[in-house]
Amino acid sequence: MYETIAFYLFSVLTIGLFLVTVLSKNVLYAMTALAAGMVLISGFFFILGADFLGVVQLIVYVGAVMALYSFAMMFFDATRDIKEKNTPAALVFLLGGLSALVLVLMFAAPIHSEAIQAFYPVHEGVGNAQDVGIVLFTKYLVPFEVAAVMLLVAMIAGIILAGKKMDKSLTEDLNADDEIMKQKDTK
Amino acid sequence: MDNILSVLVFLPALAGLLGFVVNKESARAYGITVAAIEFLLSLWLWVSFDTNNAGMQFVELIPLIPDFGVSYYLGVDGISLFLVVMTTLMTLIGIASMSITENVKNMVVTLLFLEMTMVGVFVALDAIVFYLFWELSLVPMLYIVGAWGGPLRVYAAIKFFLYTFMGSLVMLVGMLFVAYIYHNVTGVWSFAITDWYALVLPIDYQLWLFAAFFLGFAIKVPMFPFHTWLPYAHGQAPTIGSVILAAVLLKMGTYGFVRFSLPMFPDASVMMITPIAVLSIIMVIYTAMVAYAQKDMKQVIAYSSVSHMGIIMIGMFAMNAEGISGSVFQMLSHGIVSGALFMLVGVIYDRRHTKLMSEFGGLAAIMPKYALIFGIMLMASVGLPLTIGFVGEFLVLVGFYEVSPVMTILAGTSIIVGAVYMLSVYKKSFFGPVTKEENKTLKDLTPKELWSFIPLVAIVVWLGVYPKPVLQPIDNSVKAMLAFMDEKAITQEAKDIIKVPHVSAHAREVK
Amino acid sequence: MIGLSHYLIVSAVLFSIGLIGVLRRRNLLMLFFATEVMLNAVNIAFAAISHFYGDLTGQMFAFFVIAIAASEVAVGLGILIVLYKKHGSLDLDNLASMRG
Amino acid sequence: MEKLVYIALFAPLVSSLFAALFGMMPKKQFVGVVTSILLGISFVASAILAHYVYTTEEAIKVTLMDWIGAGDLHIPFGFVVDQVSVTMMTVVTLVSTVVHVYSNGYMDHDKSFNRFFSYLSAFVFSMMVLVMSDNFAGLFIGWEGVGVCSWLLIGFWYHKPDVSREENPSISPSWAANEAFIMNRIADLGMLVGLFIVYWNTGSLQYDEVFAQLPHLSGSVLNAAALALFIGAMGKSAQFPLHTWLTDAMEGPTPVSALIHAATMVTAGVFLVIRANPLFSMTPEISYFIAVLGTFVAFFAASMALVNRDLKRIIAFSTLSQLGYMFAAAGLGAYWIALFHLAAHAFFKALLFLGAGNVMHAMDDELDIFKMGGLKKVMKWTYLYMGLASLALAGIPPFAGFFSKDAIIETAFNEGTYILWAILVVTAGMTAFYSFRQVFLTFEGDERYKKYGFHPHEVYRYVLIAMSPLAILAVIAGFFKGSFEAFVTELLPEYHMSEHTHHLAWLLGLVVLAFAVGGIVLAYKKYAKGLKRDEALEATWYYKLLANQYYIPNLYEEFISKPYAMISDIFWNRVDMKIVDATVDGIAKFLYGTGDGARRMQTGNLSNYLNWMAVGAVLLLAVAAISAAIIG
Repeated sequence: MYETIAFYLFSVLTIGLFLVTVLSKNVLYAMTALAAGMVLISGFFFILGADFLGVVQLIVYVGAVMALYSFAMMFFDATRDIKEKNTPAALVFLLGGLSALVLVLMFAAPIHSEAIQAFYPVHEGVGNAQDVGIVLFTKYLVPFEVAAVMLLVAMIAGIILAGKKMDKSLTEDLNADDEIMKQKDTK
Repeated sequence: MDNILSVLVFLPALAGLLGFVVNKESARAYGITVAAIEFLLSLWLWVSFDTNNAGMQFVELIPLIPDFGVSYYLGVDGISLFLVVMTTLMTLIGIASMSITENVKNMVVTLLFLEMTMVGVFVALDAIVFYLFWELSLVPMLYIVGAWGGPLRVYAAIKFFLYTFMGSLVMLVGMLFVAYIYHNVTGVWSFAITDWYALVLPIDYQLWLFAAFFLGFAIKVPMFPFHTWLPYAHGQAPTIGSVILAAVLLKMGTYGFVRFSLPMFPDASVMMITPIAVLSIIMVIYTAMVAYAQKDMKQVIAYSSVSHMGIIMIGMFAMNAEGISGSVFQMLSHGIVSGALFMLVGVIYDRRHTKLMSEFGGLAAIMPKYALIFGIMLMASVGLPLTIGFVGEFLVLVGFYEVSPVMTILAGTSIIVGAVYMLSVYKKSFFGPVTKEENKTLKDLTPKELWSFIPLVAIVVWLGVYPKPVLQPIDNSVKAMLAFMDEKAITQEAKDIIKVPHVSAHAREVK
Repeated sequence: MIGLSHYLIVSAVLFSIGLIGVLRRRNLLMLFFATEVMLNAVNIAFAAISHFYGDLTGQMFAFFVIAIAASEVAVGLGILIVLYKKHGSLDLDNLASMRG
Repeated sequence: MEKLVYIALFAPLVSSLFAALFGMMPKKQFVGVVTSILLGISFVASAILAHYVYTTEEAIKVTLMDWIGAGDLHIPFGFVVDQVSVTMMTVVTLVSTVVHVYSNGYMDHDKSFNRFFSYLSAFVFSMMVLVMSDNFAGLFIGWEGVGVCSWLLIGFWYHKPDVSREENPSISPSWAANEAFIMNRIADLGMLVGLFIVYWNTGSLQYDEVFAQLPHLSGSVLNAAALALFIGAMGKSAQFPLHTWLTDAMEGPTPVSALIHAATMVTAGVFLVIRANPLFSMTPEISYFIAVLGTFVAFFAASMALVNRDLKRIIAFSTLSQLGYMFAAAGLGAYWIALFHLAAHAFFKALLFLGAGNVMHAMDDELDIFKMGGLKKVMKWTYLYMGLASLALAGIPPFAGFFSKDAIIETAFNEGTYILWAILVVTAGMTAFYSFRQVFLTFEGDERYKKYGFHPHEVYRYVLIAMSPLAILAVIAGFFKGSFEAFVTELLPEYHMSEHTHHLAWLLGLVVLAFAVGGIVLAYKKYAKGLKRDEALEATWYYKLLANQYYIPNLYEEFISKPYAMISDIFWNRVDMKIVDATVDGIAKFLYGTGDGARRMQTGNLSNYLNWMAVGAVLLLAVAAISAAIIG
């Protein structure tokens, strides 16, 4: 019963928040709504018994990713409304609606194959974190390591890309410093 | 020398790689040397070939991708042996008679690489290896036409490449499907052609697969109406390119029919006799007439190639030993004769830089040796008895007569229409008074040219008078193939049409 | 009772919202947000399937999706900054150097 | 004896190769001498073999080696020397030897002297293969071989340019050569088909095996085989409608005409019918057709000869006509008579041609008999030879032609085919007329040649001596009719006149003789005193029809050659370039055009790409959903 209520609540909230994210003109609003949506999604995970996943969702998305976005936004002028020439709404909503329709139809259809076997079944009486850990460090060890390497590479890439010419201001006239230096030299 | 076939395949390629470090002046000599060694090796192959054994010999089998049954699998039988020998011979003669002066080194390297792919196609017994060599052979030819060709060379080269490539892609799909069926039936993957032979397929599968393979092979042959790339390729290619193209590359298509289509799809082949025979007859008559309308000497020879390939095709579908042996023999004969004819056209092109027949006339008086050799090759081309051209053509027609007398008569008109265009070429170019001033001072064949032709003339006469050393091994393998096809055929119609020859006393002794 | 389909439908709806964002927005940052929405939608589906079939594979996939999303953000934001330095805007309409 | 067989066969080949060694050099007299000697050796060997076969009455069979072996087909190079082939061998080598010696004189001033002998000997070799082979395939080797040699020799003076048909009916030597080759090829296809029928129904191409199988075959198969083989024979023996090449072949040097286009090659068709007599005697319909066609050609060719002005062409027409006689005999079942006429004809026709060669030589290659006349003063021996040959041709006793031709006409009567008989009798009269018209116009009457500035002279003495064996045989060959019959009917079916015919034989002979003498007398009256041209006659339609060979060459040109060239051109320019190739290019252009159109999607705007991607994804999703719905 609680699960049902929680599900509907989370559903309505996430859909609303994400709609705000997608439709809002203000970056700050969008980002805030996104972060809130992410938190609520971790709620789904908790309902589904994927405790560890929910925690990871909170830490990584709400903690790390959102922090990254907010730092990045400092580079840009985030307070202003975004002026953009949006794609015609009719096309957008047609495509989005269609995909939603098709997907919903597909997912709502009864599932025929009863014989789906669990490769890595959930163990009764064992915590989700433990379960996940066992599978992750046995069967998925190699992908896990690869993912680790990927994250490392991504980190380095992010630093290098963002760090280029960090010493120069993004907003001021780039030549201004040179002017100042020249003036200093002449003195 | 257990792995002589590997040596034969890879020697030219390795030598070709080494050829890059040879300096420009000696590139030609280097090429001739390598080609000569290769030719001697192929002769050695022939000598050590057991002519009484109809099966595969010199087999080499190394698994490459065991999980998918792909292996490095080579072997020759009577059918492929002589195609290999002809390939090495024509390459040797082609390089020796080459008149190209620019980028000789690149040309030699390209030719050696091409030789590898051609030999590879004829000795491969694994479909994937076969397909690799088959496609690889396009690259050097593309380069030869595109780099040394005439003014329209890029168009011609691309047309040649895309057209044949498209066909072979369909063939690849067919191959993969055969492998898939094989896996379904036996539970193991295999791309070995000899394994595939054992597969008995239902009729509808056979028909579809036959069609897939047909497209790949027919474009290569080239069968009407897929032939239009050929005149362009020949028209633009340098002499050496035309020689190899006509002598060897076209044979890959017909060889494919013998190696794949007939033994793998006997019922489909029998069902397709009439359509293919009709196409072949159109090829024979129509292209012969087109050849007659040409003004350019080389185009006549190019179209005549198509016409003669029609004879080869029709013999293949005679479904008896006479026809198929004749057809395989005709492949050799056409290789030698058309190669020689293209070389002959090249000779006059080198001197006058034109191939238009209206520019010539009366050459017989000025260049008697040239006229003599051209005449011999012409007679071989129109199938005069005691030349190489007759044996194959005669056997093909004999063979097909059993299938359909009417169509044989139609196909037999090739001896008439062939004579018409060939004699008209000869009359326009060699007979009559010398009308053009610049023709009066033309030089007859140089010793270099003469010595490239003499072996060909010798072969033309030798195999015309005494074809047995070549024909007998071919015949043995063909008989074995027919016996096997007959056993495998599932429809009664096919069993009736495929004619297993009586085992001759000689063959019985061997068994 | 909430079944698998419910979750999948929510996931589908969220995914479509993300898609609408991707289609509609021209600002690169907003595009990133929209992709995040789509990724999260998929994660819900994974987790739900994992739950209802009692198999952990779905959760594993969700982990890797999160890992990829994280790296994407790291690299993507780096690129955004470089772009902004170069063009002074993040509007897609200004980026047409790939015009064929 | 085997050695002799090989000597007879290969001496001409050696001779040809020897001459070929010097083929590109200036004239070497010894080439002519050596080839003549080698041919002589071949003749001697043939003669010894003939004697051997005559005395022992057994055939010699030798097998040289295997030729083609594939499937169940095995063809060896096998040769048989029996009564028929030895007759042919002797005739061929004898005439060849004479022609070789003759050519030494005739080709004296030709710069391609050596080449000529090479071709000529190669021809003899091919002819020997043709007659000696013991199987149909070997016959076909020779058959095509003589065709090629004939092509080479007709086109021997290949440097002459093409001229219009009005100027020279043969257009040019090279044109005539090609015509001959192609026409023969048409017939050869029939021949090949004949071989195929024989092979698939009897399983062999060896004469003896095939003939042994014949009684087991059905009538339709036999008819088809006989017809197909006869089509082959029609080409080589220039029977209607494949006859036009023979007169055009007169473009070749005259010794060639004598050897190939009179004595030997053109009789190959008759030889084939004789050789395959077991087959033809089992197919009465085809045989009757052969006889009718032969009779028709005999008359048809003779009619064209009546008005022709060209020395060699007249003889060529008479050859055609005589070939018709031979076919008539063979078709009526009198194979040995056909063979006898073949041999006799070879002698006197070769002699006639060689005589014509002498005249040409004397008249600087002028062939128009209207420009000759009165040559008997300067060319006594030639006149004698040609006169003898013409008497033999006209069938005047006791010359060879009388015995052979009379027997044929008698056969026609004996078989009850009175229409054929009547035509043949009339033709005999025409033959006598045109032969002597030619002789009288050439040798008798006023010396018209002086007006044209010719200085005729007799040929070398040795040439005349070389011709003498032919002259002697033309006179006496007929006397051997009895022993010849006994000799060849060892192998060939005997043919006897019925009692009734036997009684009437003298009367029939008289009728023929009357016609022949009548023809000669008419010719003498009209032409012996000199040429009086009858303008009114020459303007009539039938005269023109005959002079233009019934316009058949023109018909062939208009309805075969020209349409062929035109269709070829259409096939190339319209069909191949505009349809077949254009389709291929069209596909390529379509793909290129699609690519060009699709390029507009590449706006460079990422947002647009995303839209397209979404469209694609939605489409794929829809497809997946629909297919799942259908399958699931």
